[in-house]
Amino acid sequence: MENLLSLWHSTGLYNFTGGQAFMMLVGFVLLFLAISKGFEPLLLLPIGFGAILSNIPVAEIAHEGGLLYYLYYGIKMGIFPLLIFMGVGAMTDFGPMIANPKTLLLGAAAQFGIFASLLGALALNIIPGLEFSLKDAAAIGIIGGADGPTAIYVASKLAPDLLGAIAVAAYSYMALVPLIQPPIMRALTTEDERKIEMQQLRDVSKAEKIVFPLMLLLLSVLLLPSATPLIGMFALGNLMRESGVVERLSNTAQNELINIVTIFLGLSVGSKLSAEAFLQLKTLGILALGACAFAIGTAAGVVMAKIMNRFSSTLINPLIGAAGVSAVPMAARVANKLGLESNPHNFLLMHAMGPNVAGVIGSAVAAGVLLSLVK
Amino acid sequence: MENLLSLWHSTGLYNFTGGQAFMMLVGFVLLFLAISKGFEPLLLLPIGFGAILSNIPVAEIAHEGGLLYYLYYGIKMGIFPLLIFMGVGAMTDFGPMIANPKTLLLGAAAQFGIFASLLGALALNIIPGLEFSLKDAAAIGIIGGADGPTAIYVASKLAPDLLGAIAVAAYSYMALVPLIQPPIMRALTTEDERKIEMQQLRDVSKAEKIVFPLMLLLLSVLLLPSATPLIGMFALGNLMRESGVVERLSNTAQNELINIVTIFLGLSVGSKLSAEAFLQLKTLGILALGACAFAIGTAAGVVMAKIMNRFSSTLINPLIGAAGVSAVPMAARVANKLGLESNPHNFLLMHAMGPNVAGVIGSAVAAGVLLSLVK
Amino acid sequence: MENLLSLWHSTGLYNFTGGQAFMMLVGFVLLFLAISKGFEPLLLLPIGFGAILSNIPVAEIAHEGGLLYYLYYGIKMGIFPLLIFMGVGAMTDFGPMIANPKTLLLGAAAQFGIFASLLGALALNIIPGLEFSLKDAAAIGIIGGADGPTAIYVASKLAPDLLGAIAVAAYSYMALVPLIQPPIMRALTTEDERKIEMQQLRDVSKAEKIVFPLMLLLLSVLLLPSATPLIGMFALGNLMRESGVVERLSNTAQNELINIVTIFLGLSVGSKLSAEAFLQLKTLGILALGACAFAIGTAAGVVMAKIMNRFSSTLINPLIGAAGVSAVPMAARVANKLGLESNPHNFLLMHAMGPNVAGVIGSAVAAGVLLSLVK
Amino acid sequence: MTEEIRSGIELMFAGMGIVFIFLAMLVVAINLMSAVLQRYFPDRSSKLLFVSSSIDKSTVAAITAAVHQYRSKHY
Amino acid sequence: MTEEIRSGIELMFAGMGIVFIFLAMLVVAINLMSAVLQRYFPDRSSKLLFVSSSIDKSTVAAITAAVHQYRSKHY
Amino acid sequence: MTEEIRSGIELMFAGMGIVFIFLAMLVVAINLMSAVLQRYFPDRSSKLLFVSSSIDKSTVAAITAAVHQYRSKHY
Ligand code: NA
Ligand code: NA
Ligand code: NA
Repeated sequence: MENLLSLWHSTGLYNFTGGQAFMMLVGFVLLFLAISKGFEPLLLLPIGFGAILSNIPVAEIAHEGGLLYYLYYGIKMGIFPLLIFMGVGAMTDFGPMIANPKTLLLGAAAQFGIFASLLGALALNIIPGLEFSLKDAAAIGIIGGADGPTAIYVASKLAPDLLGAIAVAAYSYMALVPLIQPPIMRALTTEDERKIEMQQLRDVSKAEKIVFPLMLLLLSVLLLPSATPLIGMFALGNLMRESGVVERLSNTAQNELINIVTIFLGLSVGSKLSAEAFLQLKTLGILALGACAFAIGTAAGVVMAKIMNRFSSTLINPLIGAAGVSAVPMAARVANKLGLESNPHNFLLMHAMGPNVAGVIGSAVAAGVLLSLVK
Repeated sequence: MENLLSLWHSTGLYNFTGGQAFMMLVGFVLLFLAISKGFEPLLLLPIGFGAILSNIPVAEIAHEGGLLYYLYYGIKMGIFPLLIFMGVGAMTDFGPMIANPKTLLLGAAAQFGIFASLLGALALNIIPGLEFSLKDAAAIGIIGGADGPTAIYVASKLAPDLLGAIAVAAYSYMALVPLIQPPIMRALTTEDERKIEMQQLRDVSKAEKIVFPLMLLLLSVLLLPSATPLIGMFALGNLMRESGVVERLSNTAQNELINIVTIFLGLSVGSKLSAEAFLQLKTLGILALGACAFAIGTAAGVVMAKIMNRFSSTLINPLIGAAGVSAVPMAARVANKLGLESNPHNFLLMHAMGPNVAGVIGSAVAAGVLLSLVK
Repeated sequence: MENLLSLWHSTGLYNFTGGQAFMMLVGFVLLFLAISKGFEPLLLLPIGFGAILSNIPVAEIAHEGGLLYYLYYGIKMGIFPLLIFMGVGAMTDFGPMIANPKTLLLGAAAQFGIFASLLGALALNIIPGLEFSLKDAAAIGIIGGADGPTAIYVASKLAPDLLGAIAVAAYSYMALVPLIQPPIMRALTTEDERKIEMQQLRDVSKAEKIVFPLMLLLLSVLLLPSATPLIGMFALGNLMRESGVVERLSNTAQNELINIVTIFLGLSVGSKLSAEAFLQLKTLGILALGACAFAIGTAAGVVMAKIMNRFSSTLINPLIGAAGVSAVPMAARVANKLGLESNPHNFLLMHAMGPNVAGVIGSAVAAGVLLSLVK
Repeated sequence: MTEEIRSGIELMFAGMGIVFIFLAMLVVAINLMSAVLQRYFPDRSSKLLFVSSSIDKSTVAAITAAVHQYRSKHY
Repeated sequence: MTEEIRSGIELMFAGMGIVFIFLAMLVVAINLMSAVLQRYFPDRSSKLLFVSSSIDKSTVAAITAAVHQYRSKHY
Repeated sequence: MTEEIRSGIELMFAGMGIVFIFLAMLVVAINLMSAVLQRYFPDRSSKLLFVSSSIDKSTVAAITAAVHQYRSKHY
C-alpha cells in the first residue's frame, strides 16, 4: 500500500506542473512543424524532443546526472556550434561569391536586421514587465543573422537563459523564409527591376577557392579577433573542402561529425526550453523581434541592391539582395523563384548564392562585434 | 645493473597477481566466445579486450590517467547506454507490433524473469558469504530483460561494482538464447499448439509508425517518469527513423554513432572486470541467476500466450511468447525455427517480432520501476 | 568615439605581438606544405590551422573558454593518440610480416635512431642556452620512431611544452622520407645488394592473423606493461579487422572515428604551437635532432639487413631495412622504388611492408621503455 | 521470512503490475491510434513494397551505368 | 532617451560600420586575389564540369559492371 | 662526461636491448604460432584472392544493374 502510494507519488501525472505540461506541448508543436511542415527538421526535431525530455517531471533529464545536462556542456563550452560551423564551411561553395564579389555588400546590408532588432529589444523595455539587458538585446538581435550556429554561439555566451527561445525563433523563421520574404521583396521592387537579367558568372579557379578561406581568416584576425572562433572554424571547413588533399576529413566534417553534433546540439538546445525560462513575456518579445529582424534584414538587402544599381552600370537584380540574410539556401531559392515569376528565363539561383553565403560571413562578423563590444 | 633490476621490477611477469592473470584469462575466453563462437561479438569483443587491458599489471589503464578510466565516465553519466538505445530505436521497426498490439502482453509477461531473479538474489542471501543488497538484486534481475543497454544503464546506477559481471552475463545469455529457449518452449507447448498458424499481419501506415514513439513516450511520462531516459532516447531514435525528414541523422544514429559508442561502451564495461569485483562468490550467483532469469522469462512468455488463447478466438502460437524476453532478433528467430519444425509452412518470424520489440519496451519499463522504487 | 577607440583596441592589428605574427606565419607555412607539397596533409593541415587559431591575439582560442583548450584535453588524457592508434591497427595488414618474421629485427634496429637522438639531445646541453632534461631528450628521440600518434602520446606525457615542435618535426620528416632516405640507402649498399631478389611471400592464414595481435599484446603485457596502452589499442584495432566478426566496428574505427579524432588531434597539437614554447633555440635543436633520428634509424635498418645476410642463406635486400623506421607506407614505397631502379623486375613493396609495420611495433616498444625508465 | 525478502516480493508485485498496466494501456492506446489514423489518414504506403517492376533489365543496366558515370564525373 | 538606448544606437552604428568595412575590404581583397591568381595561376579546372562525355553508353554499362564485380571480389 | 649523458647511454643500451629482445621473442612466437596453426588449422583463405572469375561480363552487367535497381526500390 505504502509502495503503491509512493508509486503514485512518483508518476508524472501526480508531479506535473502546468509549466511543464505547456512546455511539453511546445515540444510537440515543434515536432509537428518539423515533421509535417518540414520546418528545418534536422534541428527542430531534436530541439522539440529535447524540450519534451527536459520538461518531464521527476526524471530531471536536464539536471545533474541526466543526459541533457552533460550534453549541454558542448554548447556551454562553444564546442557544438563551432563544429557545426566547420561542417557548414565544408559544405559551402564560395565560387559564386568570388566570381561577383560586390554581392558581399548585399550580405553586409542584410545584417541591419540584427542591429535594428537589438535596438527594438531595448525599446521594448518601456513595456512594463519586460526587461532586456544589453546582452539580452544583442543575443536577440543575432536571430536576424538567419544563421543557426552563430545565433546559438552568441546566445550561449551573452544570454544562456534565452538560448532556447532564440534558437527556436532562429530556426523557425529560417523555415518561414519562403513566407516572410516574398511580400517584402515585391513591395520594394518594381516589375522591371525583378526582370533584370544578370550576366553569367565567370569560372572561379581552384587556387582562388583555396586562398579565399585563408584570406577571410586573416582579415578577421587583423580586424576583429572576437569573430575568429566562428570565422576560423568556418574557414577551416572550407579549406578542407577546397584544398582537395584531406577529402576524408572534409567528408567526415560534412557528414557523420555534423550529424552527431546536430543531434547533441538539438537536444541540448531543447534542454533550455524550461518553463521558467520560456513562459515569460520575454519570449513573446523575442518571437516578435525575431520576425522583425528577418523582415528588416530582407528589406535592407533589397534596398542595398537598388542603391548599388544607382552607382554601377552592370545591374544587380534587387531580388538577390534578400538572399543576403543568409538562411542558406532557402533565401537564394526564394530570390530565384520570384525572379522566374517575373521572367521565366531568368535563373537567379547562382547569382543569389553569392549574397547568401556572404550573409553567413556578415552575421559572423556582426557576432564578433557583439561579443567584443557588449559586456 | 640498477637499471636492469628496475626494468625487471617493471615487467608484467614480476608484478602479476593471480587475480589479474585469471581476469585476463576471462578476457581471452570472452574474445574466444566472440570470435570463434559468434557470441554477440559487437559487444563481447570490446568487453573482453577491455577486461584484458584493465588487468594489465603496472599499466593501470583503468585508473586515473588511463584511457579506460576516462571512457568509463560515459557509462557513469549514463551517456553511452542511452546513445546506444537511441541507435537501437532508429533500427527498430514497430510495424509488426502495431499490427497486432495484443502481443505487447507477451512482452509484459516475459519480464517476470526480472522480478523472479531479483527475488532469487535476495533468497541466495541465506548462503553464507553471499550478500546481495536490494540494489544488487535489482541490478541482477535486469539481466532477465535480455537487453544490453538497459542492463548496463540500470547496473551503472544501482550496483556499479557488479556492472562487469552483469553485462557479461546479459550478453552471453543473449548469445545463448538459441540454446536456452528451445527446451523450455517445447516442454510448455503441445505439438498442436506449435502448429498454430497466425493470420497475416495488416499493413501499418506511415502515420501510425510516426505517432507510436510519441505515444510511447507520453505514456511513460505520465505513468513512469523514471523510465523516460531509456524510453525517451529509444523513442527519439525511432521517431528519427519513421518521420523520414531527418534521414541523415537516423543513418548516423544507427551506424557511425552507435559503432563509436559501442567500442567505447565495451571497453568501459571491460574495465569493470577487475579481480576484486569479479572473483567473488557473487559472480557465480549472478551467472546462475541470469540463466534463471532468461529461462523464467521465456516460460512466462509462453504461458501468457496460452492463457491469452483461452480468452480469445484468434489464436496466438505460444512459441512467439518466448520472443517476449526481447534479445532482438534472436528470440524471434528461435520462435520461427521451432514453428517451422512443427509446420514447414508456418513462418512465425514477423509475428514474433511484435513481442520481441515489446520486450524491449517491457524491460525499459521494468528498469524504470526498479530505478524509482529501489533506493 | 570611446566605442571606436575600444574597437581599435580590440583589433588584432593593435594587439599583435611579434611572436604571434611569427607563429601564424609558421601555421601558414605548414598549410602550404600540406596543400601544395602534399606533406602529410591529414595532420599538417589541421596542425597548421590550429597554430594560426591559437596565436590570434585577443581571441584566446587556446585558453580556458576557447575551443582548442577543451580539445586539448583529448591529448592530455592520452585519448586521441590511442584512438588513432586503434584506427591504424584496423588499417594494418600484418600478413607480410607474419610471412617473414625475421624482418621484425629490421624494425628493431631502426629504433636506434630514437636512442641516438636522445643521446644527441643530452649532448647538445653543452651549447649555452640549450637545456634539455632527460624527459625532453626522450620526447625528442621518439621523433625517430617515425610514427605520429606514438610521438604525440610520449611527448604529451614527458614534455608537453615541446609537443608542438615534436609533432611538427615528426610529421614533416615523415613527409620528407622520400628525400631523406634514398641517399643514405644508396651510400650504405652496393649495386649488387640492391639487386637482390627476395623469394615470394607465403600466404598467411586467417587464424594466424587473428592470433597475432593477441600474441603481441600478451608479450607486451609480460615484458613491458608501460607499452600496453599503445600496443593494446593497436592490437584491438587489428583484432577488430582480422576477426571478421565486427566489421562495422572495424570500418568505423578506420574511417569516421579516426577522421574525427584526426581533426581534433591536429587542432590540439596546433594549439601547442605558441610563441613562448616554439620560438626558442630548443626548437631548432628538435628539428636538427629529428632529422638525425630519421637518418640514423634508416642507416641502422640497412646495416642490420646486411648483418643478417652474413648469417643467413636466404638473403634480404638491405633496402627494405630502411623501411624499419615505419613511416608507413612511404618508407616501404621508397625501398620499392630504389629496388626497381637497380632491377626493374624486383618488386620489394610487399617485402618492405614487413619491416615497415614491425617499425610501428618497435617504436611503441621503445615508447614503453622511455615511459617506464624516464622519470 | 526476512524483511528484505518481503520487500522483494512487494517489488515483484508492484513491478509486474506496472509492467502489465503500462503495456496494457499501450495496447489500448495503439488500438485507439490505429482506429483514428486509419480513418482520417488512410495511407498505406508500405503496400508499395510489393509492387514489382517490369522494366526491361537491360534498359535498367544502361540507365544505371549512365547514372554512375554521370555521378562520378559531375559530383 | 535612456542611456541604454543611446548605447544601443552607438552599437548599431559601430556594428553596421564594421560589418560594411569588413565586407568591403573583403571585396577589395577578393578582387586583388583574383587578379593575381588569374594572372599567375590561370587554371580553370571548373570548366571541366561542362565537358560532356561521348562514350557509348553500353560500353560504359559493361565497364561499370565489371568494375563493380571486380571490387566486390577483390577488395 | 656528465651524469646525464651517462644515464642517457644506459638508457640507450637498456632501450635497444629491450626493443631487440621484444621483437626477437616476437619472431620466435610468430614462428611457433605459424607452425602450430598451419598444422592444426591449415586454411589458406587468402588464396581465394587470386581466383579470377570467368563469368561473361555482359551477364554481370545485367545482374549488377538488377541488384542496384532492386536495392534502390526495396531497401
Ligand atoms: Na546572416
Ligand atoms: Na526485454
Ligand atoms: Na617506428
